[in-house]
This record gives sequence, C-alpha cells and structure tokens, in this order.
Amino acid sequence: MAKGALRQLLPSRSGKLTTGLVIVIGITLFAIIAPFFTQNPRSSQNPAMLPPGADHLLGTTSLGYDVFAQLAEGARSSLLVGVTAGAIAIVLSIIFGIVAGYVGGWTDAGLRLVTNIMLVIPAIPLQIVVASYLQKRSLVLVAVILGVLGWAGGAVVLRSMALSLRTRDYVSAAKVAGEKTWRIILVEIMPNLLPLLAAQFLFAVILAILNEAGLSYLGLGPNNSITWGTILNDAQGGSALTRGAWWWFVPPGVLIALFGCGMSLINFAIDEIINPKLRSAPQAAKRVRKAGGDVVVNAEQEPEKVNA
Amino acid sequence: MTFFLRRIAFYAVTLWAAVSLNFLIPRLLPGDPVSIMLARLQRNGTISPAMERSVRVLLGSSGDTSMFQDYLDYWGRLFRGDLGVSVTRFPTPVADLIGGALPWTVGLIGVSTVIAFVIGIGLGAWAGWKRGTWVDAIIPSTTLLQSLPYFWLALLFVFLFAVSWGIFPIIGGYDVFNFNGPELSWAFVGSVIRHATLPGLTIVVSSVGGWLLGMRNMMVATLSEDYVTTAEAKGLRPRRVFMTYATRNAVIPSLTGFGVSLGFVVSGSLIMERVFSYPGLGKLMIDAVGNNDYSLMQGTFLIITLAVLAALFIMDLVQGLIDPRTRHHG
Amino acid sequence: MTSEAVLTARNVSITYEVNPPVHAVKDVSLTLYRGEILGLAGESGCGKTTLAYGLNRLLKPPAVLRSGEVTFHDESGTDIDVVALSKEALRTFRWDKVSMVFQGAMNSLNPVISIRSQLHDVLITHRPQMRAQERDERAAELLTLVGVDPARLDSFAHELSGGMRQRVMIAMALALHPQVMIMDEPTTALDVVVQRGILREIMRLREQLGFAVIFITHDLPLLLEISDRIAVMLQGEIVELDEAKNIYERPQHPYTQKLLGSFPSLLGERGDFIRTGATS
Amino acid sequence: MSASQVPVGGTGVLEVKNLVKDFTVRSGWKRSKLRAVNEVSFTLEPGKTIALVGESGSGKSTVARMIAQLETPTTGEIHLDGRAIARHGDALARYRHAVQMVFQDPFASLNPYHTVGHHLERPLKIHGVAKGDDLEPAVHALLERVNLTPGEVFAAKRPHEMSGGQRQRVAIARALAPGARFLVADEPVSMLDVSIRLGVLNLLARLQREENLGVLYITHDLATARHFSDEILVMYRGNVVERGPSDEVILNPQHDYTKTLLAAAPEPSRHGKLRDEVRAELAGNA
Amino acid sequence: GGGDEPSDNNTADAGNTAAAGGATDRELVIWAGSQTPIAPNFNPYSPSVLHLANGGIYETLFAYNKLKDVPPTPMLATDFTWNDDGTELDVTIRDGVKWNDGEDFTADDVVYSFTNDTAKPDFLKDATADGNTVKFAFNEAAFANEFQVLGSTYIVPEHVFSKQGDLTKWANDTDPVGTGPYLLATASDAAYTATANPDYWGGEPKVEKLRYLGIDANQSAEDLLRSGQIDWTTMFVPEPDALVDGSGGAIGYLNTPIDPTVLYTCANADLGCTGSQTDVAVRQALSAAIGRGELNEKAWVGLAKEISPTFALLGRDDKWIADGMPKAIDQEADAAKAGEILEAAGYTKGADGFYAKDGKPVTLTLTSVDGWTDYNNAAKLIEEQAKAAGINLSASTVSWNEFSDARQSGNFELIMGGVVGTSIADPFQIYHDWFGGESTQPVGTQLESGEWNFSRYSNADVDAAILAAAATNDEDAKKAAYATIQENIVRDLPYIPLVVNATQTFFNTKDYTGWPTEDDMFMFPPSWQGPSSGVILSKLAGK
Ligand SMILES: Nc1ncnc2c1ncn2[C@@H]1O[C@H](COP(=O)(O)OP(=O)(O)OP(=O)(O)O)[C@@H](O)[C@H]1O
Ligand SMILES: Nc1ncnc2c1ncn2[C@@H]1O[C@H](COP(=O)(O)OP(=O)(O)OP(=O)(O)O)[C@@H](O)[C@H]1O
Ligand SMILES: [Mg+2]
Ligand SMILES: [Mg+2]
Repeated sequence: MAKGALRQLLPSRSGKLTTGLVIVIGITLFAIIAPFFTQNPRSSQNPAMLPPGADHLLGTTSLGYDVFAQLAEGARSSLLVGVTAGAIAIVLSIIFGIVAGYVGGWTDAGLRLVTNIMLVIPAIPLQIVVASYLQKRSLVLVAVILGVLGWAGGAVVLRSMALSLRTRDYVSAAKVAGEKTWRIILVEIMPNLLPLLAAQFLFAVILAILNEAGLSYLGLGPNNSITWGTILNDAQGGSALTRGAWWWFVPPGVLIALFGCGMSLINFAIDEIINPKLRSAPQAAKRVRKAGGDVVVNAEQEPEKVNA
Repeated sequence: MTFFLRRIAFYAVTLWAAVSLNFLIPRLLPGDPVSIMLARLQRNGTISPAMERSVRVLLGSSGDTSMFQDYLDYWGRLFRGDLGVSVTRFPTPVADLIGGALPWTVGLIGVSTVIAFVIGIGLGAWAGWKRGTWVDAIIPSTTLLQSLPYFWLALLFVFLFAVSWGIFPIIGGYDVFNFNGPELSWAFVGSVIRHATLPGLTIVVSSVGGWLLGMRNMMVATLSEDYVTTAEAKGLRPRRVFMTYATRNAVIPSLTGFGVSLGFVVSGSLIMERVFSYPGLGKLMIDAVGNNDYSLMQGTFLIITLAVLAALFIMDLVQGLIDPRTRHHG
Repeated sequence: MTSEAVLTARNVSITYEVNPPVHAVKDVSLTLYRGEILGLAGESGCGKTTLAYGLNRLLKPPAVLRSGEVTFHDESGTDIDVVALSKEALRTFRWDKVSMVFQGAMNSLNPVISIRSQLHDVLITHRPQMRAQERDERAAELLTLVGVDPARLDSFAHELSGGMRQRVMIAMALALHPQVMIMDEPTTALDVVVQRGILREIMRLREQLGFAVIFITHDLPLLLEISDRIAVMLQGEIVELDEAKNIYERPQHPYTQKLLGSFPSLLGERGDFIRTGATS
Repeated sequence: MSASQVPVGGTGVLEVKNLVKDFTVRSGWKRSKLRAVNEVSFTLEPGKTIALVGESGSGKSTVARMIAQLETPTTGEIHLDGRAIARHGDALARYRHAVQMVFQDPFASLNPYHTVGHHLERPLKIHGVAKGDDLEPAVHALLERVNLTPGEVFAAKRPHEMSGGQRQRVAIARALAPGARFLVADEPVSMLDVSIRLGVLNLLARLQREENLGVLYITHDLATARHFSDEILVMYRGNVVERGPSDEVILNPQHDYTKTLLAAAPEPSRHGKLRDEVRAELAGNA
Repeated sequence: GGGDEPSDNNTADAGNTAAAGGATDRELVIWAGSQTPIAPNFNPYSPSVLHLANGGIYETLFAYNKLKDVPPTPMLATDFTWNDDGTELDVTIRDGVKWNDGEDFTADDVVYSFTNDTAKPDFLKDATADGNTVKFAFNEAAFANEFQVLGSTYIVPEHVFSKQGDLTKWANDTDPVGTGPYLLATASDAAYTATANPDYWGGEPKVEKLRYLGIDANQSAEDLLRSGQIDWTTMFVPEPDALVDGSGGAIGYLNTPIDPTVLYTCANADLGCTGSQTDVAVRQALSAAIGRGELNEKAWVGLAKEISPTFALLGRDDKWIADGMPKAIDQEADAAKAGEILEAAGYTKGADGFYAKDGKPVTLTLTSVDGWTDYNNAAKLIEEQAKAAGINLSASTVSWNEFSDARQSGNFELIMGGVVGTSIADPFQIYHDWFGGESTQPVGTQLESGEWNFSRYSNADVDAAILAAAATNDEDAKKAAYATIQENIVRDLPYIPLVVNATQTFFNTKDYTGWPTEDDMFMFPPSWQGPSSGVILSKLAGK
C-alpha cells in the first residue's frame, strides 16, 4: 500500500486518534519492556499486602507477589490473548463473511447457516462449556476458544459489505479483465475493507481481553499464566477490597478499561475513515469556530456570517 | 422458495441446529456425571447402594442406550414440554427452576438493557446533534466505561455502595431477611427495586457507552443526509427535525443490535448474578455446567436460544414498524 | 415578466474552512427578477450548490459565508436582509418566501414517514392556524398540481419512482406559495422522458403561480431551452450572465463557448466532435 | 499464450442472437419475473460502432453485461467469430481477450486501492501481452495511447488523484490492454463533466479507427449516438423497437417511442419553445 | 473456601452447659453454604437435602464431638453396649420423645431408619426392637462402624417415610416430621425459615426463629457478616481478627482445625500410576522441600495447624501416635535434605537446576480446584519451594469436576486436597479408607463409594494391621497395629501432609449466647455440620 492512499485515509490530526495511539502503544510497550525490569512476578519473597511504596510501586499481594510485576506480566499475556483471539476471529469472519458474500449461492447459504447458529448460540455459555471441557488451558488455548467463538458478528457485517462490493464496477472490471475469484477477493475486495477489518480487529481484541477476564473470574481462565483477569481473580479470592488492598484490585481493572478505551478511540478514528460524513462534520464545526465563524452546529443555524 | 418460507426456514434450521448443539455440548463435558454426583454425596458420609442406583436413574444415563436414541428421546421430551429434573436442585423440575429465575433475569437485565439503550440512544442522538461542541469532548470518556470489566465494576459498586456506605443491599433480588418469598405488596415491590438498583446500575453504566457511541455516529451521518437538510430548509422547528427526521432514521441500525442484546439478556448476566446472589438464569446455567447437571444445562441453553431467536423475530417486526422500507422486504 | 427584483445577492463569498480553505464562491453578485427562470450553469464543483445554500443561509460547517449581502424583496414591499435574520425569523422565512428542491432530490424525502406527514410538517409549522382537514385538502391539491395521484399521500418515499419523488418535492416546495424557488439539479438523476415531463410541469406552474426560479444544472442545452437568463459559473465566479438567446447565439466568454461546443447538436452539427473514422 | 491462439486483428464478428434476460424480482412476499431484455439481436463488426439508446431501465446495461459475461443470458446466444462463446476456462480467457468493456462510472470502475499502473499491468499479464521487464514500457505505451503523457507519471497515480476524464481514459486503456477487438462502452461519458465528455468520446473514436475496433456504444444521449455511431438501436422495455443507420433513426424516426425520446432530448436551438408551448396550452385550457 | 469434604464420624462430649440467656424472637440468620436458588428438600436421604434437616429436624442416636476425646452426647438414645467381639450392639432409646406431628417416637422408628432399602448399610445384618432397646447385629466386628450407626444415621418416622414410594426422589418439603428442635416454617428460592419446636424433648429452644440464606459468593457472605446481617456462618476469611475486632465484640470467632490438607500423589506404579511421584524418593524429597510454616503463614494466613505425618490429630489423638514417630512434621523447607534424598536415590542435578535420573527429568504437575483460594495459593508457593529444591513442579488449577474425575480415576500426578478428618478421636477411619489396599482401584477405574484411597497406595503390612485394628476394642492391640501403619505411611508418603486446615466459624455474640467457646467446645461449631449444628441450635439463647 503506497503512502498516498494511507495518508488520504488517515484523518488529519485527530485528538482521539493520538490519545488512543498513545494509550495503546504505551500499554503495549509496558507489556513488552516492563517485564525485563520488574522482579519475578511469581516470587513470594516479599512481605505480604504491602501498600504501594518505593520498593513496590503498586504494593504486594497476599502472597507477597509484586503487583507491578504481575501487571506487567499480565499485560503481556492479556495482550497475547487479545491479539491472538482477535486475529482468529478476524480470519474466520473473513472466511465466513467475505467469501459467503462474494461467492454467493450454496456456499453462501452454508456459511450463513453456520454464522447464524454461532450468533444465536450465546458465546459466553459456550465459552464456559468449552473452557471447562478443556482441562489444560494454556494461554493460547483460551485465546483460540475466544477467537473461535467470537467471529460471527463481524462476519455478518463483512458479508453485507462484500455483497455490496461484489456489484462494484471495479470488481466487474476485474472479472472482465480475467482475474481469478480468489484474487478478486484478496486483491480487489479486501484492501477496500481494510479500515473495517481493522476496526473489527480492534473490537475483537477488546472483547477477547474482557472475556478472558470474565472467564478468569469464573475460574475458567488460562491455567498457568498471569493475566489481568487472573490477577483480578486472585485479588477477589484474597478479599483484596475488604482488606483495603485497592492497589491489588483496582489497577488490573483500570488497565483493562484504559486499554479498551485506547482501542475504542482508535476505532473511532477508523470509523471516521470509513464514513467520511463522520470525518468532516464535527471537526469542521470546530475549525469554523476557530476561524471565527460563530456557528452552532445544529439545525438551528446561527448566522454564518463573519465580519467581512 | 418465497421470502416468507426462507425466513421461516432460517428460524427453523437455526433452532434445530442450536437445540441439537445443546444436546451435544453437555455430553462433551469431562467426567462421568454419576461418579461426580456420587463424589459430592460422599462428602456427607457413605451412601447406600440404593441411593447410588437412584442417582444413576436420575442422571438418565443408564449407559445402555445409544447417543442417537438419547437424542430422539430428548426431542420427544422437548415436544412434550418436559425439560427433565435438575440433579443439583433435586427434585425440582428444570422448568420450575427456569420459571422461577426467568422473571428476575428478564426484569433486571431486560429493564437495565432497555434503560441503557434508551439513555445511550438519547444521549448519543443529542451528542450527534451537538456535534463539534463541548458535548463531543465527553464522548471519548464513555469508551472508558464501555471497556470496564463489568464484574469488576460490580464488585467495586458493592464495596462502595453496599458495604462501605450501606446505601444498597448486598445480596438478593428482594429483602431475603424480611420476606419469605415473593408476595404481592408495595413493600415487596419497593424492596425489589432497591435490590435491583445496584446490579442494574452496573449494567447500565457498562453498556450505555456502546449505544451512545453508535448512535452518535449514526446521528452525525444522518444529519448530513439530504432529507435533514431539506427539513431545515423547510423551516421546521428544531425539535421536529431532531426527532422525526434525524433520530428516527439514525436509530434504525441500532435496533438490530438491540434485538440481539435483548436476546442475550437471558445469558449475558451470569457474572452479575453471581456477584449479587441475584436469582437469575445465568447463574443457574453456570451452576449446571459446573455440576454436570445435564437437564438444567440443556434447559437453560434452550431458553437462551429461544430468547435470542424470539428477540430477532420481534426485531424483524419492530424494524418493519419503524422503517417502512423493510415492511415489504424484511 | 417584470424587471422587479425579488432577490439580490451582492458580493457573496463563501469559503469552506478546510485545509487548505476552498473558496467555493467568489464575490458573486446576482439579481433574480420576479417570475423569471434564471439558469445557473457550470461544471461540477464550480460552486453552484454552495451559492444556492448561501442564498437561503443553509450553509453548514465547514462552509462560512465570508462576506456579501442577500436581500429578499418581499411582495409586500419590505426588504428582508437574509444574512441578518435571527434564528427564529430565519426559520419562518425559509420555505415561506424561498423554497428549495435539492440536488439529491431523490433522497430529500424522509424514508420513514409518509409523504402526507412531510407535507403536513410544512403546513403545521408555517400555517399553524390551518385545520387538519384543510391541510389534507391542501396536500391533495398540491399533489394534483404536480401530476401525482393524491392517493399516493400515504406512500413512503421508497414506494415512489424517482420522477414521482421529484414531483412530490416540487409540490412541497410550492406548498406555501413561495416567491422564489431554488432548484438544484432537480432532474439530473432522471431519464430524459421523465425529465421533460417535470420541466414542463415547472414551466406550467411558474406561469400559473408566478414564482421566480433559480435553476441549477450543468446541462447547458437544457438550460438554453428553458431559461430566461443564464449565468455561467466557473471556479466560484459568474463569468457570464445574459439572456439565454444571447448566450446561445453570441457567447462572450471563452468558457461559455467551450461549453457550447461540447454538445453536438442532435439535429444539426457535430460541434467539436471528430469522428474521422466514420465509415457510414 | 501465443499469438497464434489469438486472432489479433481477426476479421470475425461478434454476433448477438435473440438474447433474453429474465430477472426475478421480489415485492412483498411475492416474487415475479421481470424480462429486462427480450429477443435482442445484432452483429458487431470490426471498425463499426453500434449505439444502443433508450431510457433508463430499458435493458441496455443488461445487454452489455451479458456480452461481457458478467451476466448469463436466460436464452439466446452470443457468437464470436462464428462460434458460440465459452463460459469457462481457457476459452473464456480467449473471449475476454477479444471482448472488453468500459464502465459508466470511471471512479467506481477503478479500485481506489491500486495505482493506475496496477490496473493496466494485470490485464497485460493475464492475457500474456507483456511480461517481466516488458510490462512497464507496455503500460506506459498504453497510457500514452490514451493521451495520458508522460506515462510514467500517470502509472504511479491513484484513481483519486486524477480527474474524471483522466480516469475514464485509464479505464479505456485497460479495456484495450488485452488487445481487444470489440469494446462494449456502457455510457462511458455520462458521469463526466460536460466540458470533458467530448474529449473522451473523441479519444474513443480515434482508437476505434486506429485499431479497427468494433464498438457497442451505450448511451441515452441521442446526439452523441448519432454522431458517434454507424447504426442506432433504440431499446424500449427490453425490446429493440427501432434500428437503422444513425442519421436515418434520428432524422426520420419511425417508432413512436423514438419520437418521444427525440422530443424529450434537450436541444438548445429550441430555446424558449417549451415556455411558449406551455403558455399556449394554458391559454388553450383557459 | 478450600476446606474439602467435611465429614461425619464423631465422638462426643458430655458437656451439657445450659445457656445462660433467655428466649428471643430475634431471627437467627445462618449461612451454611447453600447457593441460590434453594430447592426445598428436607429428606435426609436425598442428595440435595438442606442443612436444617440434619440436626435441626432429624436427629441421630448420639452426637459425637469431633474435637475431643470424650464419650458421645446422648440424643435419641441414652445408652449403648457392645458385645465382646463387636458383632452386637444394644442401644437404649430415650423415653418421652414425640415426633413433631404428635406421634410417639419408638424403637421401631429406629429399626426402620436402619433397615429401609435406602438406608441399610452393608455391614448391618439385622436390627430388632425390643421395648425401648434396639439390638443391632453385624456380619463381623463392627467397632469401627460405631460412629456411623450411632452418630451419623438420622432417625426418621416410620409412619411417614414408609408411605413414600422411592425415598430418594422425595423432597419432604411440607411440614417435615422429625424429632429435632426446629420446625420448618417457610421455604423459598432465596431462604428458608424455621421456628422452635415447642415440644422438643430437650426443652423448647430459646431462639424462636431461624433463617437459612442462599448466598452465591463468599465475598457477599463476608460482607453480610461484617455488616451484622448474618449471625452464624462457617467460611474462610483471610483476616478474622480484623473482622472480629472491627465488629467491636459483636462477632465471635472460633477456628477448629480438623481436616488434614495433603498432596494426593498417584503413588502406586503397580496400579498404573505414572510420573515422577511414583518414586518414593521423589515424594520424600518433595515433602522435605515444602516449607509448611510459610504455606500456613501466607496461604492460610496463619490459621491452619501443624499436622502429624501419622494423620493422628494433634492434641486429640496424641495417645495413638506410636513411640518414635514424629509428632508434627517439619515446618521449615529443607532444600538440602531434599537434594540429599534425591542424590541418594540416583538423581543428579542438571544444568537447568533441576534433578533428573537416567536422563529423565523430575517433573510434576500439581493441580488444585480453582477458586479454592487457599489451596491455589499454597500450590503456587509449593511450586516456588520445589523449584528452589531442584524439583520442577508446576501448579495449575482445575474445575471441581476435573478434580473429582482425576482423583476418582487416578489420572493425576499431584493434587492438593483434603483428607476427611475423623469424627471420633481415633485415626482408624483415615487409615482404613485412605491407606487401605481394599479401598482403591487400578488407575482408570473409578473408586467406589466408601473408597477414598486416591493415591492407589497398597501395602500388605498396612492392610494386615488395619484388619487387626478393626477386630479389636483393646487399646494396646490397636496401638500395636497403628505403629506398623504409621511406620509405613510416614516413610512412603502416599499423601504428603501439609497442614490441618482451618475451619473458621463466626457467630453473633451480641444478641446470642450459648455458642461453643475455646473453653467449652461442647460441639463442633460449623453451621453446615449435622447433627452437631442441631445440638448447638438447641442450646442457644438470646442475650
Ligand atoms: N464540505 C466541504 N468541504 C470542503 N470543500 C467542499 C465541501 N463541499 C463542497 N466543497 C467544495 O466546494 C466547491 C463547490 O462545491 P459545490 O457543491 O457548490 O459545487 P457544484 O457546482 O454544486 O457541483 P456539482 O455540479 O457537482 O453539484 C467544490 O470545489 C467542492 O469541492
Ligand atoms: N440484478 C438485477 N436483478 C433484478 N433486476 C435487474 C437486475 N439488473 C437489472 N435489473 C432490471 O432490469 C432492467 C434493465 O436494467 P438495465 O440496467 O439494463 O437498464 P439500462 O437501460 O442500463 O438503464 P440505465 O440507463 O438506467 O443504466 C431494469 O428494470 C432493472 O431494474
Ligand atoms: Mg451541486
Ligand atoms: Mg445502465
């Protein structure tokens, strides 16, 4: 993809995008770098239940684990779960959505049936059942479960997009030029769905991280790993709140929320790419106000006139 | 195949597949349910062979019938409306357990979902209407709410509102200390509302952001539609433009999502119900899964599936009401 | 046709405050006479729609009316300074004095409420004293006027053909007996036969009701056929404004000349079209 | 693919025989059949242009799409060089080699994600016209053929960086790339600005002459149809209601519908007439 | 919570301290572990019977005190005598007891309670009524079954129960007829209530009303306790002192450690066990590597008690510990000793710091039931300690189902679990049920009911000693047999002892008196334990 197209697609300096990127990149860096500098998150050699202090930035747990170190390790695992699950979900929704939409006919009918069933069968109980079915749940396995059970919504959207794209002239033109079907899907259709796919991916990542936390709360999270979810589960099991150990209970939740928030903000910016109407209006209103036009942006139009 | 038949076929096939999956899933769970049940019983001392036999009978898998035969029996019983008897809550029939839990779930989660939807749509419409003003500045913060793990929020709320400040009760769907079960009185209704406040608040807080954002974006997009400009050019009052021209059109895409989320009301709340010991269906389901209670599991799954399908169906209809374009085409 | 002005715009400049700013309308002055059809021609993006919006103060951000005056000369003799109108006054002014048929007229109807309610909306807002029955009668009358069966009042937009939607929009624009009607490419999306029907309708109504029309299109042959005067716009400026006949016969500006040459005549010459390979 | 398989500059014709296309349309719970094209036949010869005119929805595009094999005819046949056309495999590729299409909307028919170069390379590659190192010069040559000079500059551009006219030129170049002998042009200029329409049409005319192309020119603009084509077919509700040499059809229309169409077409020389007609009508009524 | 199966097997206590307080109509709110929705079921034969039934409505012949070496408290019976070879037992039943429907309680009811199809134990040959005496006849010496007969079989009314078809399918949820101190009042999904039985043979209880709640999360229960809304509950609370102090004396607290917490090891390769733990040296090394003091301090917040490797409950069963046997097991981790044991057995430490033998590394997987926080935490600490000693052990959590399935079938390496402590002051039951070769099955075969030997341990000497102990009521003969058992199990470590787990009971001392105290532990205090909870209820009074 050449720069021109990208630049055209990126909304000009958006506060939301910047904030979102800062949060997400920040947390990602934290996940990548921090574990090298923190102490072993599984070392119980510290005093238990220490409040935050110089030695332990975010205090310690009831077993003497360093909360900060756990958060860093948890960030790694949670992001891994999120990204893996998101990737799986997106690939599946591409297969079930785009292929169904583009190929049509019986392929479509079959793929759609599967999609509908996945939609109707609630994901959470199914996750619980599958999670309790699999006795040794590694991090990756949990991610796979979340991914495999979380693609249906995206597939529906992608299918309708593909349905409309397949009638686009440039797809017809590619057909007339003699392109093969798979190439049309991959080269002609997919790139145009990139912003949408990106948005769906981000959404799937957040969802997977939240769901992992939920599963962990129910004791169905990954067996042998530290994730934000398992930290929360431990904190809950250790009555962190009633014992006043907010430093144990609050940060994982806040991190999840922050990360989700960052992703949503980026998603927001992508939305504005997909839908130019979103891009122009609000920013335009701000710009006009800056330019000195006293415009109130709603149906009650203020005089647009500016001192000549 | 006409469109009508196709729709029916969609519901029928989906239902069939979902119900069959419901049959299959519990059977895939690890562990022999009889021995697990017996292990639980042994906690209370030794058990007689007669008791062991009766557990086997109760759990339905005498071991000699084929899976396919079980499957046929399962459908047979479903058609007779027989969902079986729960083992963990023996001897309560599954239908009774579900019947007892459903009103609470629908009442709390359903109402909260509706409230969240209405608030989200309302605020979203307003934010879209006032796009580009200070209102837009608060939009990003709602994404934070949206991403909160909701059990975390629930625990925090309980800690603050119930335990620390004692404003709201800690457990139950009603005052379990003063009422011996549901009754028809104002006091009881008041108690129900008081007990629903905190869980309801959790749901509303953590889900309102999603609706708000979606609606706000749709609103912004709709406001640049020609018919809205036309409405303004027609000199209509802003209220009218806002309601009938902008909001009504912008809300349509959210409706399908709302339908689906209404369908998931039944299952979406399991964690919440556990935190608040709320007498709902979601918790029943987790318990069933945790205890290999086949009948209860199948029963709750069935209800959830039916609820989702019903919600989709109703939304098909509602959409027809709100959006005349779909009246003929579904 | 009188030479009494109904709308005057002086030195109107409109800018889109984007990066970099787009000066869509540059210092345009224009007078619309009572009862005339003024054609506004020019290629895509030259600022026609922007100007039309500016005249009715419908500009939305990022568009800003940088300077200029728009004055409406009411039948009653009072002049209305459109730019200075307060919010509420502007609202009552709109549609009552100046109505519009939009470029995307196909999409100008609200898809979720019936034609009847959309017509009623106008009447309820601007003629609050009207009784329900009167409104119904008026709505039916309007549809009849534009050649649509009043039975269609309870239809929804999607149930009407493109031509019918366009007619309904015209009916709506006529609802309050406006003195000026701005029509922004009202027939572009329609096929020629339907287009012809609608144009005929507009001409007839103009004759009957005497409103002035600003007719915007890039279809110069069409304008030449129907307008009294034509303004040719190029990059935000009006480069030529004259009687239709003069424009056709003696175009002054090179751009106008080029535009005219772009249309091979149906019955006559090829214009600038070269088909040396023709073998017929 | 070797040149021997491809009768470049072949002399065969593209023959359309009794094409019929039915669509099933849904309204409410009911489904009905809509005959979009009914028994349309014509023969496209190299070097000749046939114009297909008619109001919106008369089935013009459907005919074009059937010829481009984007739609399968319900009944009827299409013959190339005397043989029924193939729908699969190599034979289809050979057909595509000979018959290409230019779409109405130049923005929609070019993928916003790909450069102009990409759009032209692909058909060259697929049809074995050029390979490897030859590709780039071939692309540039094509661009220059359609007056997009210098070729290097335009090859690097993306659709949105060009004007409508330029985009449509790219679309034409793409259609020419495989070495097509027949071109189906579905309203190739109706989405373009008035001032540039003529340029594109002139280009098409020039190429047609140079390459001895057979062109099916679809339009609702009777004026250009007349001046651009040798023969005009007037379509009305799926049927060809009138056909003949272009001047004949325009200047001496026989069928009522052709007359209506002609009367509806804007004609600057008739200015003021409509007003007068209306006035007369009103006066007559009064 | 983490305490595994609480059990019944009891001895008792003559302490008959009458409560000092008076009657109260303040409702006593109890959480005994029920979760919502509560399905009303007061049939003591049903798998899902509710707590009130056991002790509150139905009573046993005697009540044994788990915590002390004392004779059992007479309940529906007043006296019992064994014949010398332990094949016959005569029980004298209490006079003047009435069922709460007004019928007289008779010896026939007792006979029915032991001989109906649902309840009849295998070892019982016959039971007959003779006036106010019931004569039990057994197939063989049944000294070891004394507790089951006298202390854990609930006596039900023949005139009601015999009319039911299948006793296991009956909910008995309307006006259950029993002899106990309370009558069922109401029952709903969320709670059930009881009122004092005015005609109770021990005198009308002074607490008029009870309410048993259903609560789904421990956290909620703790919150309710803290805010004074629950009056009696037994649950794990990490900082009990803070809670008690914080209540300003309103909440009383007892910790009664009784159930051993151990690592089950699938120890017996002959029966199909696989993994490094089948080597006794590995088990010994692991045991040495574990720092029990630290486990108790961190995972059990200092609430658990030291365990004897002989599985005799320290304090209560001291007399049964053979000479030369250690009393408490080592509390400190001894990595050096672990290393020595392994090296003596031919293991060598690899470059990765872990031991291996013949190229096969020592790797162990330790599972615990998810949500049993104390176990999960202890497992994590053991992982750390084992690694420090060169044993590559990894801890993970599983659901209760998986845990149950694994130990029933023997498909595991190490599981952290509980050993059901005995209800009488004698470790015999543990030896028989948990270490006996009779009480196990090969790996892959589910254990049968009554078989608790999850580690698949099988040792001919131990089995012989168990048989010998069962056949005698003579203390010295028993001690001799126990010495053999203890010597073997302390060496072989089929279960690696960790601690005796805490059992924390909290109760309202502001409004009620009569609770067991440190000084007068007249009954085992947990709210979920029958029949002792019935005894406690009958003794409570308002303040
Ligand atoms: N929202 C906007 N932001 C920035 N520039 C705009 C915006 N809307 C229009 N413009 C620019 O303003 C100029 C005039 O646009 P306008 O819509 O008035 O043209 P027009 O003459 O009506 O064209 P058309 O014939 O295509 O309708 C164009 O160059 C256009 O790109
Ligand atoms: N895929 C389709 N399904 C159903 N009906 C179709 C389909 N494609 C075209 N039609 C119908 O077939 C008829 C002919 O359409 P076609 O596009 O060929 O007309 P056209 O002459 O090209 O019109 P225009 O000038 O508007 O492009 C129309 O009534 C159209 O609605
Ligand atoms: Mg315009
Ligand atoms: Mg067409």
